[in-house]
Amino acid sequence: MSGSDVQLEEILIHTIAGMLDGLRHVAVGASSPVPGAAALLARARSGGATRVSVLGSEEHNFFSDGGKELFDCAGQGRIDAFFLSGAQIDGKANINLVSIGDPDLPKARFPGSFGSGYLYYVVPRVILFRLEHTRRTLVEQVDFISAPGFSEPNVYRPGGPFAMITDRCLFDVDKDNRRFVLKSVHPGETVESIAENTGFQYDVPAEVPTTPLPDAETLALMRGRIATEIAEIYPGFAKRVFGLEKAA
Amino acid sequence: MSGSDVQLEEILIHTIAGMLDGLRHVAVGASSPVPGAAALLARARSGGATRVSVLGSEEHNFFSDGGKELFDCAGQGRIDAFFLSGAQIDGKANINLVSIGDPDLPKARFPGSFGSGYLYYVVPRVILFRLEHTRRTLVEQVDFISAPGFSEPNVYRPGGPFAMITDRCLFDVDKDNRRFVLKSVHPGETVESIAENTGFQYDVPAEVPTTPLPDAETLALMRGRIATEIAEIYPGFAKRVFGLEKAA
Amino acid sequence: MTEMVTSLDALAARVTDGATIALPPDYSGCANALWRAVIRRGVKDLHLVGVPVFGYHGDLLIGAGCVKVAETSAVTLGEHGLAPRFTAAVKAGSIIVKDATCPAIHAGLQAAERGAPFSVMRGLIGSDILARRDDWKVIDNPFGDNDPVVAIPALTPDLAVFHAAKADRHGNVWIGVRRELMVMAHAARDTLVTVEEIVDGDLMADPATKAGTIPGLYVTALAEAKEGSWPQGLPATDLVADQGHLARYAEMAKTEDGFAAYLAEYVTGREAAE
Amino acid sequence: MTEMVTSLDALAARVTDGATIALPPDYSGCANALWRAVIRRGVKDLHLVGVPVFGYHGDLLIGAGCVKVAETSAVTLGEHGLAPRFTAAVKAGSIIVKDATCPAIHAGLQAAERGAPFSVMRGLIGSDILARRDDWKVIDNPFGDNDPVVAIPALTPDLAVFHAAKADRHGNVWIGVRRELMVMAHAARDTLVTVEEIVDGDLMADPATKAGTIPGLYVTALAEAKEGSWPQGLPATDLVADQGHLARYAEMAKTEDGFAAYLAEYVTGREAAE
Repeated sequence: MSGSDVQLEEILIHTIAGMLDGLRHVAVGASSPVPGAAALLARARSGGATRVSVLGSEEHNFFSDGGKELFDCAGQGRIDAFFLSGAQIDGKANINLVSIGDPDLPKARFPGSFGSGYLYYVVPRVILFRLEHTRRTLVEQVDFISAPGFSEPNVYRPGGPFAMITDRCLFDVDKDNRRFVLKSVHPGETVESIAENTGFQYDVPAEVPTTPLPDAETLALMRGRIATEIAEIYPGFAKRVFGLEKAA
Repeated sequence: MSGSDVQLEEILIHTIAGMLDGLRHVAVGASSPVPGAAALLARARSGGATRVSVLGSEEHNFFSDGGKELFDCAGQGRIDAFFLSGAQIDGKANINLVSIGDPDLPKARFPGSFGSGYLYYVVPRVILFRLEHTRRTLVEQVDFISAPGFSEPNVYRPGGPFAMITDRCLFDVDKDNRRFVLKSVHPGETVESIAENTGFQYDVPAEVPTTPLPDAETLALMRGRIATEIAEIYPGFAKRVFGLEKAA
Repeated sequence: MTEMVTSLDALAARVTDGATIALPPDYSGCANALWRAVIRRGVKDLHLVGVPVFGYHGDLLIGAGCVKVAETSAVTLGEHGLAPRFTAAVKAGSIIVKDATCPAIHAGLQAAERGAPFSVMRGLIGSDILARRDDWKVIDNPFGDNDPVVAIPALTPDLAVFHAAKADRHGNVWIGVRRELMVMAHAARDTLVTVEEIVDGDLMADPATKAGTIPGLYVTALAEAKEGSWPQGLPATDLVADQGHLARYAEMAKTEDGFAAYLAEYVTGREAAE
Repeated sequence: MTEMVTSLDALAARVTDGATIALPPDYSGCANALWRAVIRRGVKDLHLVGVPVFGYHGDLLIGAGCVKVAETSAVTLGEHGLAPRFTAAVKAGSIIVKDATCPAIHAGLQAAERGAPFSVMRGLIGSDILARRDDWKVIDNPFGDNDPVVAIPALTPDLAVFHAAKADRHGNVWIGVRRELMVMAHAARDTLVTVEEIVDGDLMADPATKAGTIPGLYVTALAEAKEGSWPQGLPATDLVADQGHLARYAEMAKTEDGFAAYLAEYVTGREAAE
């Protein structure tokens, strides 16, 4: 990996946090250390104005009405950003969290759609996040639509895909043309390497910059306060990326 | 009043309790001391098998999910009997808790329908209870239907009127013909005095007995344990009817 | 984040003309000190929503000329009888009443809480409540056969306003079993709360307290107001309703002059004290 | 009244073949000791409903051949990865999966809780979740204009089954903020609960405890089961998940033989201990 001693995770956290700055409330699902760290970074930079709910965390969970509250809260318009992934994601931003092949006799079966069949429709900024960027995961057409990327004009849909970030690049979303647009490539990647590893068609502008690295101040914040905060939720991640042991 | 030293309230409590015996769960609304005492009597006789929820009571309230729970509980089929009244009640068992005259510029306005627009439909045994039995209250046609006595066959209606008890008599409900049927007259009343004071048509069987008085055992239970229990909720009522002061 | 305000007037300033406001019943937590400040401001055209009924505070607001619409399942002073200013206003045709039945109010709020366009409910068919609500509709149950059911649109108040026992500095508000207050706060765009006491620490930190706490996420602004529900009581506290005062209100409010005297004595005249 | 039973087997006897059963997720209160007793009984054809997902206990029941239908938004062992017996059963076509999305499960349970025939919800349109659920329907929002919305029928489980920290002898069960357990109990016809401890007194008497308590009214039968959620933890207690054991489960359950060995060691072989 290039970019001196900056790690890929730090670039991702920095890039995602840039999409969260100024929001009132960011929710992060289970098993999402990078989005979680990005949300905590955005909160730190907001001086506390950005609220972060990390599902599965006792310390960062502001809910008291049971399992339904996250979805209610999103339906009320009180969640500005959320993260979704997919075993497959296709060029229409459809996501598949269910199965490969015939769903009744699948070749592979994943846990299931969780809340995606709702949250993808109602959260204004859904950031797609996939750390395996290959032709196996980013496909022409998903085998099962857990939630579609776009909807007919008469379907209530205040939410939808805002961007997709992978281990190789960042895509913007062109809502009018319902296509991904290559926004930047992470250090070490090229426009060509992205094309090689992507199974769907997308737009490529004339100029595709390299994804910016966090500046020294951001890195310091990330490796200090954010590392400590994320260690409470994801100690393994904090140790691996930031070399931090959770305090006993 | 006839019937030696038995009071009207005691006859009413005894009569109502007879309609509650064997039920699993009886709910009683606010400001309903006689139905409340009847429910507590049925509970005492059930050995605790009958559950009683008295709204507005801290001691006899088994709910923990806010104002909606009573209605949810009834909708789930978990409430077997409830009590409703009306400023007017008509011969079709329609009840009016809203107004007299044009509802937009009424001659009289009452508090409103409360939960009647739902509970009357879903609670199997709704006992109508009206302590003023006159042509002013028991009318040909109510001015405002808070809830109808009967519904079209395709309308979901597991509940409805089971009986009506007043200060003068007890009516049964003939569901097939959608009419009240005079069941018994309280001591001091006659078939004729009921006719004189009732504004709607109803059926009168060849034999109309006097409403039975509670036996000595029931009276003792009522004046002892039930009086004490009801005094926690309605101290004024317990004092007036049973001569009981609430313990400090 | 929840704004912590230090005066009732600052909180009252957020109650603007024409707002739709969810109100708890008398036995839940009524923000009466706040309502007195609102009346002193001279707010107009409020649309009150009783959850599912309201009492003294709504009657006071109606009498003071602050109310255009009363949407509720009932208005009552409980053992003190009919709500006199409500009754007078209805008979004079000076307010619009949208009569409801309790679970319909809850159904509308729950639809708003869920972000659903409407809830359906049983009951109501054949009633004049339904006949007079052109904002409710009868639809076919798609899972039934000729099975009509009433659709109640999401009820999204501009404001939920109530009084509670305690809050912390994060804006978390403890309401115990009075869950209708939580549904109100979830459903409303903004929520204004007065509390007996703002406590140190975090009400969400202890699992027992958390179970009865509305997260600050839903609380727009918060002020301390000692005995803020007076003359009503407050559940799960030592504050009980001042029945003598409520009886006096019921008596004085029977006439317009008597109500004016009540306002002068207990509302406009109380300004310095609150 | 709530029946207080003294053995898990007596409680397990109430779980009958073909029952539809609402299950909490791993992080809520899983009645795992009870499920082991149910597996020992050899119950068949259960219809599991994840509220809104399920994990270890559902996978165990599927592996043991107790399950016909899995209706859920997901099945996962969390950090231990895919649920191996669920995955194998789906690939073998030996269970029917009714895929959902979390708020649809909540919507169905809330309809049942409210006694409403269905709830409507946003989302879902255009998904294969919806395309494959012929028990859900798209209807027109009567308050909109060409505005489709999904109707989810009331989901009324035969049983809600979970483990909680404590209960009293009136059958009241304290669940704290795990309100999905309350919705499950309200929605289900019957509710079976195991608890760490049956306490003296009345959990409904203290307003703080009452706020997190399911009234006995909804609790059909109750038994004490110490560490009854093992190998899962239990919220608001000191019991944390036995991650070592769960990792061992995830490993052993990858193959049918390994799962059989797991059952023999930890389920059928545990009978004497429970």
